[in-house]
Amino acid sequence: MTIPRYWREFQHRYRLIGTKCPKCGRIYFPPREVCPYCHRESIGKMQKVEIKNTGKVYSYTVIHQDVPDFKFLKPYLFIIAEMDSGVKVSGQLVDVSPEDVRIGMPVRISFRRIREEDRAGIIEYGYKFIPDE
Amino acid sequence: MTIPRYWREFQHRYRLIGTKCPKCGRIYFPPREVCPYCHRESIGKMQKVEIKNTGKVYSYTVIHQDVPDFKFLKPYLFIIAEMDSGVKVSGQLVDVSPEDVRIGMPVRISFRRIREEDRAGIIEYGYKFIPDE
Amino acid sequence: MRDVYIIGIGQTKYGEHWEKSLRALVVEAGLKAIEDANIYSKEIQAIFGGNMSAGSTIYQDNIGSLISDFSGLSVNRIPAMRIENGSASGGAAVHAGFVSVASGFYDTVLVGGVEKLTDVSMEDQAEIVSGEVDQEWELFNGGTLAGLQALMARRYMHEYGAKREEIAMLPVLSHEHGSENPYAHFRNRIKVEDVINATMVADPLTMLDMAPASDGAAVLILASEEKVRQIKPEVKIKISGSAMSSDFMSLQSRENLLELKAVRDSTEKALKMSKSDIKRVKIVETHDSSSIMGLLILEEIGLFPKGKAGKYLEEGYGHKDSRVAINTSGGLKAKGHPMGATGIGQIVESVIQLRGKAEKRQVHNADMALAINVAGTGSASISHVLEVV
Amino acid sequence: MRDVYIIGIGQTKYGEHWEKSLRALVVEAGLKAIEDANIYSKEIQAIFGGNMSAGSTIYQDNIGSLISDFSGLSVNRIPAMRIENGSASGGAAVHAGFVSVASGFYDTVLVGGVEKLTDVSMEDQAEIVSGEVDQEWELFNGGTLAGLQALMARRYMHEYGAKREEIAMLPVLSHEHGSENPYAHFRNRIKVEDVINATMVADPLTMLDMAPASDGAAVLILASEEKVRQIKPEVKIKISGSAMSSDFMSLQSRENLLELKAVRDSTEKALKMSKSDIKRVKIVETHDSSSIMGLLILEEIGLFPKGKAGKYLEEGYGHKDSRVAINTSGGLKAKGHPMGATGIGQIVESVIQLRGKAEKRQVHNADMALAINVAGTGSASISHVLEVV
Ligand SMILES: [Zn+2]
Ligand SMILES: [Zn+2]
Repeated sequence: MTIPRYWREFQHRYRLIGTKCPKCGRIYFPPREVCPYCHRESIGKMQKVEIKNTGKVYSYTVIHQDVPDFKFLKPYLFIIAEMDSGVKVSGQLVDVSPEDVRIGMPVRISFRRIREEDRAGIIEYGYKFIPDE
Repeated sequence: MTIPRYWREFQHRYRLIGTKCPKCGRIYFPPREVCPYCHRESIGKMQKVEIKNTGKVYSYTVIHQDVPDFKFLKPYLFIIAEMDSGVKVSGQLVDVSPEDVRIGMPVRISFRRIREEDRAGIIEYGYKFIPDE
Repeated sequence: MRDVYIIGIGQTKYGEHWEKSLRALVVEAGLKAIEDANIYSKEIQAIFGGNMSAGSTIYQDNIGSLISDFSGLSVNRIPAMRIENGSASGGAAVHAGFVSVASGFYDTVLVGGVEKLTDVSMEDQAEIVSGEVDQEWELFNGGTLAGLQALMARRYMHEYGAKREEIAMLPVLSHEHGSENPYAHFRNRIKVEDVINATMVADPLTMLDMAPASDGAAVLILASEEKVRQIKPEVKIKISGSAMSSDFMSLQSRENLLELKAVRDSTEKALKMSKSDIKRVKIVETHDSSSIMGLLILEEIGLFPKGKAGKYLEEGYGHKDSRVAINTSGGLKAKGHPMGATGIGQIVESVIQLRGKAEKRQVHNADMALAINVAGTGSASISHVLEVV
Repeated sequence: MRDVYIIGIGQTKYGEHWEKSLRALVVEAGLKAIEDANIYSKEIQAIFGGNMSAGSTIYQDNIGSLISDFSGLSVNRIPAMRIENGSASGGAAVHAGFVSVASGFYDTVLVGGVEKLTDVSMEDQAEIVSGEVDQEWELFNGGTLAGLQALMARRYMHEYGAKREEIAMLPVLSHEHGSENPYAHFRNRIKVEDVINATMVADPLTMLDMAPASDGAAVLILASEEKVRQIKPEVKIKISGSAMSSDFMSLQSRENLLELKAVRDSTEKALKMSKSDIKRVKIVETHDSSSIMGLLILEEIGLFPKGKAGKYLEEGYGHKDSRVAINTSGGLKAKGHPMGATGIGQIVESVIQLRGKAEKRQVHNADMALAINVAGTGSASISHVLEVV
């Protein structure tokens, strides 16, 4: 990932910033400029919201692929969590061994290194899940 | 350029192999599986032909761009030549300084190194033009 | 709206074509289709080219021009556009071609799809194949296409109590059919244990749950009623339904991981257009980019109850001699998955079946087929209904 | 065939948008266009997205789904396909949208193009921009897009005896008009000497002959007659001609380097469709990816004699107050060249002019415009004729 691309979403990734539609109250992560359900009534009115960092495992997998940017992590746990604020968020789960992961397990979000060094030579940080007990 | 891509066209590049339509006699370089003018009558009948390596400069330029694969050559002469066998061929012109190049100048094709080392780490060879006098 | 027919088909073998370039593959399939249609190149009025990844694999864009030029068609000055919708690029190109003929704009068009993956390393392939998921919010965090589909598989087992063995039934079936398809990437038969015990890709999915990265091309010639009357094909095959739908791009954005809303919508619309319903369909090509995707699609279109597709396959449904034949081509799993060609190849297989030319894998009384081509984890879906008329 | 109208336009400023992603750009332009059309999102029945290089710049494919999703339209399940034809991706998307409405398939569609180039280094940009020339037989040997266009320029000077200064006239004109366009990448005026003395790119073409690599997006809402009757726009603007043509991909394959057969063909067809001719056109947007391309197009469409375009510009032709106004937007040179958006942005400018809203760059009595969008060195061309009716 190139530097502009990385920094652009840094805030959203670092503080887990999503958006909320003032019309219907739906929360979105990743952030959206427009609510798909209220559309015209939401344009220019979407509000930034910080997503509460706790949730539960909704589904999980252990990825064994040789993808260039993630080889150094291989194998790694990847999950979708249902956050307490209602949205789903996908990301890596760390600090736990695969056999201890269960659907429904409480997790929270933490800021971590995502990859060693990518094609542009930068070390990238973002959110990862950790067990929350 | 990856190794399969490079080797696949190696023969065509090394020996300047084009194709000839047996119906209308047109010669094509790069090679074609079908003659655009005779189409159905040429399918499966196109013949390989070696393009004679002599021709004349049809147009020329000196490229100063910072393109990753060609930076080490910068600036380099690039031409389209009208070959004696009728086809036009584009490629680099070497062994001459830009101020001595003229439209109509006789050139011939020679096998040379095209780039230092590309993204896949291979040194690639192909044809280049040289003055023919 | 006018009726649209398929008057020509052509395809390369799917697989690893080290010796052939992207352009060579699409030209090979294209010339076969033109010959099969028995038309002259001048009769073709437009080209719709399906391709996903040439920009990333060989740095080549402007693929429409490439196809037109090397198929020997650019001297006719016809429009040639590339359509890209990830793994559903081929189906989308067919839909675009269908719209252009159905609406009376053109009488004869060429729809050609191609993908060339063996020009890059296996590692790069895994990343390129994941080009259709959200790069910022899925792949950035390590969510590959296979990983995301594995999340669907795990949730499927959790919600429905489906067994791992049931999920493995689709690759087994696809390989059984694929073993009889000379154009298939893989022609070996496999067993449920083979699937489960193969190298893990993304738990619970193994190498044998996943469609391979294949090189290959597939081409159709579409024509209007008027054109078909001139051509007089032996078997008249009509595209009686064509529809395309979309859904949220990333899996996390969807309320229910196991609901493929785009698939349901495009299939309902295509069946409605063809004035038919799923019960009348004899042949289904499902998009088994992974076993779980293939199964979820079969359930979403109403062929099997939710969570039960694998069980039904265990009972023999889906076999070419059963009430509904699934993936007679071998599916994406065994026939292969050259993304830009995949959705077109599904229709090539359907035409072969409807023409009664599928030899050992021929379905009896094949008169209606349904092909479903999907992007990513379900962000886009294209459904086509084909009938002998 | 039904009439097709433009009821909404939207665009971002073109330029370097470090802080905005590809999706943010296209959503910004898309929402503007929907507001401008004064319709609800549910009224949009299909999306045609133009984009050239997202696969190479941000590894993102499946761009149709991306646009649909983040514009908030995927819950409507509408088809959303990406059209790619290199620098002509935008024009091709408009043509695809036109066909879908003209033919009666849809009543209201969104055509949106976007490119995001500043996410990669300048060096990588030069290579990515060259993605539309033949990678095996042009770029492999060092033939970049700029280099190939320089070969056309040199031959132009040789065959016609045109002076270097004449070629430089088009960038000068584009910058003059662009200086009045708030959406333009560059708003400075330049002189002939500036062009000639700028950093050499590919002799004889300098940095100021070449269009910049810009970020940007442009969106149109197309609608049928029926829809327009509901909307009742202040000024009714019709796409009275739309055509797309192709030519050999690589320059070496063409008999004559100075003949743009695709451009001539698409323009003749579009004008014929609009029952008009070049003499009636008041505004022309030419595809000046380089000065020479822009000039060759103006000659090919019959606006100026071969080899004389620069001379005519020297005499004042092309200025907004002359008989025919050229590149009132600033053209690709000054307005900018975000490839997927370029062809759509040309039409956005035409609509602004036809609506009489171009302020300081307004052309008097603007009632008909022609926009020409070209791929590479001429491998594909799309021409659109727009009229106030
Ligand atoms: Zn809302
Ligand atoms: Zn011939």
